Amino acid sequence: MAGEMMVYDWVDYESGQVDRRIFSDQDVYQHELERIFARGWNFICHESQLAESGSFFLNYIGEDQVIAVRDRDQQVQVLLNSCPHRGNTVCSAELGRTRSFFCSYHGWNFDLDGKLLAVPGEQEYYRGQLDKSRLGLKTAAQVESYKGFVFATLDPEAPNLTDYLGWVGALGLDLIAERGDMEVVDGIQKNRIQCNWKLAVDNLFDWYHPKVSHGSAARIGLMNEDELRYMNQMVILGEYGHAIGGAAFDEGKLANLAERVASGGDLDPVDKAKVWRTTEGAREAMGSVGVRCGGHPNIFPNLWVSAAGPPQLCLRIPRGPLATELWWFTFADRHQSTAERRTAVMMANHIFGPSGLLEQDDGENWSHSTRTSLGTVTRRRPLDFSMGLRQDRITVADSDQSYIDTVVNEHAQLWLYRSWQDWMNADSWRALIDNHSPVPTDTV
Amino acid sequence: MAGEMMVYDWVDYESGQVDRRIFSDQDVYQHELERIFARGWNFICHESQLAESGSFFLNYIGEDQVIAVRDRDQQVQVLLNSCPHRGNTVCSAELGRTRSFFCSYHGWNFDLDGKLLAVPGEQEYYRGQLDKSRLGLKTAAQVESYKGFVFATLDPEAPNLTDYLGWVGALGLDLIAERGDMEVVDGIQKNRIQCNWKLAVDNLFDWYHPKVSHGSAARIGLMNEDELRYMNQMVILGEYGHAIGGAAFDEGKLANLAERVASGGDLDPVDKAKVWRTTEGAREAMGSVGVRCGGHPNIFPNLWVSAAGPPQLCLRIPRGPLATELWWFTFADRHQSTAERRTAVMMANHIFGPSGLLEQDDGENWSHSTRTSLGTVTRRRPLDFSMGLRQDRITVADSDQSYIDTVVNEHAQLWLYRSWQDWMNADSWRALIDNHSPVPTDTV
Amino acid sequence: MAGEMMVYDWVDYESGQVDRRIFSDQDVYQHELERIFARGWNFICHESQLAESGSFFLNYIGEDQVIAVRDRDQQVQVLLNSCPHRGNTVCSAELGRTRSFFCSYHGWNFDLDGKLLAVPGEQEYYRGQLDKSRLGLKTAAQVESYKGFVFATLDPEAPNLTDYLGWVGALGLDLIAERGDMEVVDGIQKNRIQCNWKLAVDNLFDWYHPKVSHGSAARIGLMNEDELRYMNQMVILGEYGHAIGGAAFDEGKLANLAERVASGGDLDPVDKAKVWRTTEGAREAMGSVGVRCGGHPNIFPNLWVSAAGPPQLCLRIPRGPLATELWWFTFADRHQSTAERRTAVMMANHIFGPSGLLEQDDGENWSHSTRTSLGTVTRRRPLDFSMGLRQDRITVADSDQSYIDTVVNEHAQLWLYRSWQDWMNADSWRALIDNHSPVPTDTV
Amino acid sequence: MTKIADLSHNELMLLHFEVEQFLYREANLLDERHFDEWIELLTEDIHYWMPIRRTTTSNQPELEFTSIGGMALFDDNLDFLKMRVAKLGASNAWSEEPPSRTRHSVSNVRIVDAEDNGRIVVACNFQLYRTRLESEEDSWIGCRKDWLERNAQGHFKLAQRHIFLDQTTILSQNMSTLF
Amino acid sequence: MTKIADLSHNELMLLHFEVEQFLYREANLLDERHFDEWIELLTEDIHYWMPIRRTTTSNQPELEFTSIGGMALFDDNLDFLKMRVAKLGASNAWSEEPPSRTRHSVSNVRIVDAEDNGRIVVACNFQLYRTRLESEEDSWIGCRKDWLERNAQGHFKLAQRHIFLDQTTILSQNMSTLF
Amino acid sequence: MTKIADLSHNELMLLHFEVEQFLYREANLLDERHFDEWIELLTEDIHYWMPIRRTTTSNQPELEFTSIGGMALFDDNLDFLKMRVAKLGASNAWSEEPPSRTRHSVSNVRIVDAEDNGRIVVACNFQLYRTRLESEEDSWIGCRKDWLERNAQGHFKLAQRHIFLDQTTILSQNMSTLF
Ligand code: FES
Ligand code: FES
Ligand code: FES
Ligand SMILES: [Fe+3]
Ligand SMILES: [Fe+3]
Ligand SMILES: [Fe+3]
Repeated sequence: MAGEMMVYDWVDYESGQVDRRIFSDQDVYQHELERIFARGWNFICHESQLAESGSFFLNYIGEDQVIAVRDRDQQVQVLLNSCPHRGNTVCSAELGRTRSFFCSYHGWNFDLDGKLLAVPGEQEYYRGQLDKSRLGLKTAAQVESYKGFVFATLDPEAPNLTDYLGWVGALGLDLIAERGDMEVVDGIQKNRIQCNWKLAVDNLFDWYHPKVSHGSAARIGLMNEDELRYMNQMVILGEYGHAIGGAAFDEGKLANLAERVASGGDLDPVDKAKVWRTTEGAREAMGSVGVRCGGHPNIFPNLWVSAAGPPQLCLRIPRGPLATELWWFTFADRHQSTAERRTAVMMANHIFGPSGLLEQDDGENWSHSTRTSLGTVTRRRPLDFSMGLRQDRITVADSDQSYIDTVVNEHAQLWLYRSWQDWMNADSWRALIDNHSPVPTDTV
Repeated sequence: MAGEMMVYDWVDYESGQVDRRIFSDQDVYQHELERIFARGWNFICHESQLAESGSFFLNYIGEDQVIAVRDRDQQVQVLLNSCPHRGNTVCSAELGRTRSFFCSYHGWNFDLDGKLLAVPGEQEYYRGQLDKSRLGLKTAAQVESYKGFVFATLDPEAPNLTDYLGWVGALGLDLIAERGDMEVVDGIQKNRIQCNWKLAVDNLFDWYHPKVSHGSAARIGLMNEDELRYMNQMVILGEYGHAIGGAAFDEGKLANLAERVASGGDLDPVDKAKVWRTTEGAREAMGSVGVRCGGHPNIFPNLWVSAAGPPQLCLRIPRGPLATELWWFTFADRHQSTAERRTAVMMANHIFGPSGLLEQDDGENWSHSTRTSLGTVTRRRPLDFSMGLRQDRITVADSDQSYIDTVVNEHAQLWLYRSWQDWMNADSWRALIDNHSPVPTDTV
Repeated sequence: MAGEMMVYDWVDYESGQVDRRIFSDQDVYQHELERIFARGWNFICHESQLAESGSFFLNYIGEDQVIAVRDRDQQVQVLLNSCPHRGNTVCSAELGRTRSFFCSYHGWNFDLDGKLLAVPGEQEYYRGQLDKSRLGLKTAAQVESYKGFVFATLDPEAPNLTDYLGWVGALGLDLIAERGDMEVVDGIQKNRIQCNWKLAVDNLFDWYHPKVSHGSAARIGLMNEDELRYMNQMVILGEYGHAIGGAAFDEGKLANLAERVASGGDLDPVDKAKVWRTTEGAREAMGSVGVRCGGHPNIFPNLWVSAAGPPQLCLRIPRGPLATELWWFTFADRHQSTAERRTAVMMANHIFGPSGLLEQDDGENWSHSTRTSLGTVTRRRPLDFSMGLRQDRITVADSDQSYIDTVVNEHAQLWLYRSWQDWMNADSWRALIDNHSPVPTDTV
Repeated sequence: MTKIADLSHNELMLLHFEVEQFLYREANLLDERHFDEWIELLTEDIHYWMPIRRTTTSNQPELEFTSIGGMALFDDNLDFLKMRVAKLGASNAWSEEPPSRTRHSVSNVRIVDAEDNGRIVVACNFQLYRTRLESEEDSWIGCRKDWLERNAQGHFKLAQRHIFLDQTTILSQNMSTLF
Repeated sequence: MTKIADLSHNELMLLHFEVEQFLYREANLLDERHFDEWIELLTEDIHYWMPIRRTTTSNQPELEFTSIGGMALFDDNLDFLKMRVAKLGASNAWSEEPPSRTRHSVSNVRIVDAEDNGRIVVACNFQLYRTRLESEEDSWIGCRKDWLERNAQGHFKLAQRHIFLDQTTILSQNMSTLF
Repeated sequence: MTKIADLSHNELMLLHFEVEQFLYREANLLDERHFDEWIELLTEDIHYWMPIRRTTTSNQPELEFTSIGGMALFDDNLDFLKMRVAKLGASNAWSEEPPSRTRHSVSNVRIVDAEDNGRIVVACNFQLYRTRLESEEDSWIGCRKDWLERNAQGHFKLAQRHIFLDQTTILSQNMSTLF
């Protein structure tokens, strides 16, 4: 593949410029599939989606379709959805429950852990010569769950999930996990946008666009104009490209809230939604920086943790260089009252997803940005990510967590592309571990 | 083209493994068009489709559209459907009758044998300088008919049709030709499947899939469960990739049938359908092995002779690496009674074709197998063709015809891919003749 | 890109043969975008379409979308329609009037000349560090208007428009401009044809096809059979690929017409339509050859001046190697009577455009010619452009204008492809200027 | 049009309303996969036929469609239709497992004739949209001619259906649904 | 709506039925390529018009359509329509040789007005599907406004048709058919 | 079907005509972007709902649609619908600036029930075609169930709408329009 040999020098993080070709080039895309999606840890599903043994859910790792399934030992397995015989898929429903995976072509039957159970004519036709043990469904190289969030990697050399996430990725997930006994609400919204996946990821850190892109939401009273200024921003950069950007809560206000909770004073909904941050558990899990963090994490490469409103995850699945699927997973606390859950669900239904009053207006911007990168002359000029560049300092909290207190900025976006380039230039996990950019420690 | 230089080593016939990339790679496909379709003998039509001078039928050789037409001398011509002037097509109807081929762009008019007859303004505009003799429609390099089946090759260096078919290809066609005075029944079923053409060809040898793929046909009583065990299989491998696989009839039963025919005993339909095999003519044409052969031949690369039920041909026309068109040609004996023909036609209408009660269920398996071969990691694992590998012996009959008596197996499929690789690695007919795999003579 | 290194030798102008691959090859197409469209002068719009400051019209230069807009100083600006921040488009309406170009993603606002006017949070978020002067919309390297026809080039090294057009390109435009005080009639017809753009351009010089392609128009009495013989043809070849081909008016007849006009004799519509050619102004602007010229000019690469009927321009916009958009601009004299204009508009509406009684029948020929060039073997045979080759002499008029008096021919088409090859083989304007084919001076 | 002609405008309109509603209900049974109920709407001697269509020159229109008794895409009597329905109900008919999502829309309904045997001949346009799995889409468009007759209870039954698809080469992997 | 308002529900329904059947028959004549019969349905002063549509900002709706008398995709009087029909019948109109296969489907039919000159104004949605040769497909969708009037025999004639296509750039090689 | 059953054929036909015309007028208000008038057609307690559809095996049909109160693509009361309409009217709702061109076509209309509260339950198929900018096209196909009731003046109001889209993964950039 053309991409193989080249060294990518398309992200200039000194000047904050990113070459546009990375948003539409076919070779770059093939390269991303090989070096990022086939190598990294990818979000697959939440354990609550796999209630019992046999429960399954279909997802993708790049363009490889995988089945997440709870096996007989209650372990979650992640299997490539392709029969080793002629390559047919063995699961076509996007979710459900099954006793095994039966291939509709010749009837090879696979156990929930992928093992090849039965082969028609094993004696009659194969004369007992078929080594079934080598012909199970290919399983992901590693599968791990962090507080119920299931991830998988197809690369056996990948570090374990904990090392991969680091404290930043973990914090990202804690922003949902620490709210209670969380489960996925039935119903994943899925839609396809004609944009490059990176522009969708870039956007999740983007607190600059709401005021304009979502101006109509303010006009119809769904949001409050001033809310959209976002002057108190906290950015956290993590190893391998994870990052968090968005609102920061005030230490004092949280302390004060804790007191009011202790003294049993009654709270307005906005406060209520923050109470969990004042618990011991939360502080222990997330540290002093974590509890203050109200922003948007991205678990590299493509998992947005939308923790500002009702807790949701948005997975961005690449469909070629010019298309991306958005899959919305919505979470709720099992112990929440029906009324509370209903309110949260209503909000989730109306904010994001293809008909969401906010998200409606995002896709077209991304698709135009993607399309213009095909222009022969237009693409010669890089995009600009200089907002706040070299303006901000890293703070290291007593918790040893380092972060940036600032205003709306493009630090996280630039970090995303810089890390992306590290991945693209590494020909193995070894190389990536050795050569990836260190998290900045002084200024950004 | 990227493919040009490479040597293909994607079929490992020792272990029976086939690399998945050959089912979706764009360069491999371009290479197939050059080295297989533009070089081999391709089925074009049956002479009965060209009743009289001027009768024509459109078909494809790879992606080159060709016109089959009976010329004034009653010869069948195969012409590239493209005007030498600006390239326009000169025939748009898929069948019919015409006096000449008139180009709708500037009115060049071509005779039924492709000769350029008339050019508007030949004197006025071309001032008599146009050498019409060099500007006819390009004709196929060679056109030959075997018992009414018209084939053409675009490569002048190709051996003649007889040498190309060898006894195996010839036997394949005899399975229809020897049944009587055969003609095509009006109406070619055509539909497009999102699969690689080779997976469709592979499937025709596949007596392993019916029991599962077509299980519903059994359930609704269209077939008999036990029929689908296929324990008596005969496989015949031919030079250049031709092969036959499927049921074998019992020598004794045929003899017994011959006697009953002689003694004028009355026969059930199943027997009736076999009578032709007991004739002298059949035995002479097809030999002792041929008359016993009840399987599915493939004339390399893409012509399935479906001789088990009503005699049909299924041509698999490539439409890019990810799509294939299936064209069904149905045959009947001119001397058959109306009732017999009606029965055969009804059966043909209900078994195969896009709405056929059997074929309905094939396409999706093939398209899934094709799509999974695009998966970055999924495609790294080869497909398995080890059924019966090294388990069977070649028998050579007194008729000198060699065959394999066995059960359901994958010999013919593996031979298909092995021969395919020979074709892909040969840069000329000379090279192919010198280097193609010899037909196995001992074990397979 | 594969194309970069190669030297194109696909046009043999000695024998008049053109390799078919240039009509469908993806690399050739990418190369055309770089070396022809991104380098040449492209027609953008007519000044009358931009009535007042803020009036805009969207168009394309190859695959780069551009905004033509009249700025506050009444200058016509040509801007790449892509925001330098994240690449979003800043204008989505195809025509209209605006005060500025507002980016819907983050609200950067650009002045009508492309300057970046305002950036939300310039102080708050960018801390005053954003150099707005370097972040305007990219403007075309050069923009010039010839008698109201606006052209732009994206290459700063391109010669000025006058040198680019030379007398032949200028004459082409004069055939509309000199008719009066011309303006565009509201309503650009746009449709997409599945053909390579060059085949559409080739066709505009093609006076050979009407008799056949548009035979039905004659049959229904829209044209007169004999009209379609076109025996008096004049061909003019211009530097860089411009050319004119078609009818030539008789010197004497024009003189005689002039007299009748002078003596105030009344004229039939056909004569009326020629009167402008008899004026001093016309003769001065167009020279003795120009006033006689009744043919079809093409301003290289893709602007057809259709001056035979009602004055129209047809721009052929490439949409990949296999598709082209046709945009019809219709012109009228501001001082024409309503009745005269209505007649001209009716004629324009019924001759060309997707539903035009003539043009209906062109697209399919072009798309077939394009599709056949994909045939593996079909494409090996070049197309023929030998009509009149080496049969005609160049005449040089007293006005120093050189032309060819002849019958229907393919001189202009061959010149188009020959010049196209010059462009494709030049890696800079310098190289093109030094190495392009000289306009023939003796015979063709 | 013997009987039809005798109908008053209002009677004709009523008949048309009844016919349209019958066709809509029938379409709905297919979309809801109530195939057994659908079978109930057919006469014992139903003939359900879709010929093969070909691209031909305007001077050879007789070649456009294959004729009855020849090759076809559908050429079903009640037994074959019952087989198709049984198949659609079987969980191992893989082209329909998971089931297709279909939408049968009927438009331009016209009563074109009434035959002496009491059958009403109805013409309409149809669009059959099918989507499967994640994003497979098929759209089959054409016209239909249906012969309706009333049973003892006066309810309509479908006695004959001729389906004329506008496509020649079928651009779908299969035709596993009913039209 | 002068006259319309005076109609009883039942009369209105009858009129609507008659109008719908007229539009269906008319569509069918085009699909069956009975162009000469189709021409018979037009008045002498028919105006058949499809303006050019443009993408415009919501604050400049006046720019969306070109206006009558200006550039258009169809702007035909009876003579032009007869030419089109003659062309469709000519075997050398190459965009229709082999003939296109078309399907005119009309839906959402509404009687919106009755003019003092006795013309009924009918609005509807249309979908014109065309397929050609092996696998070319076009789909033209939009709405229409038709003016119907009755001739001496009381039969409807089409007096005016305004066709509003939803596409701006026409994504077809040509528009060689009638709408 | 209490009330419906009691209706004479003719009454049923009249009711059906009235219902169909209401649905056509309603569709037209959306296509003409007369959103405020459209809002007038809704009851105070309107529920406008589109569940998420999933590809499931034939033995787990209960998983095909999400249920009321759960995740959905539309789950609107009057307030939310007013917000959508306000947004469609706002010049800074970028997914609709320039405005989409939509075409709501309704077919196979069937009155399936009349509830004791006097609501009529109507089923139909729909095709919502949208085109935007130069050449973006979306086609949303499915079926709908509408609950209509009469207001004091006897005019229909839409009290409930359930929209069942045939697609599972939405192949569009957004759903910025109403169904
Ligand atoms: S492909 Fe799965 S069993 Fe053969
Ligand atoms: S292209 Fe055939 S005559 Fe010109
Ligand atoms: S993309 Fe234009 S302002 Fe950000
Ligand atoms: Fe947003
Ligand atoms: Fe099969
Ligand atoms: Fe022409």
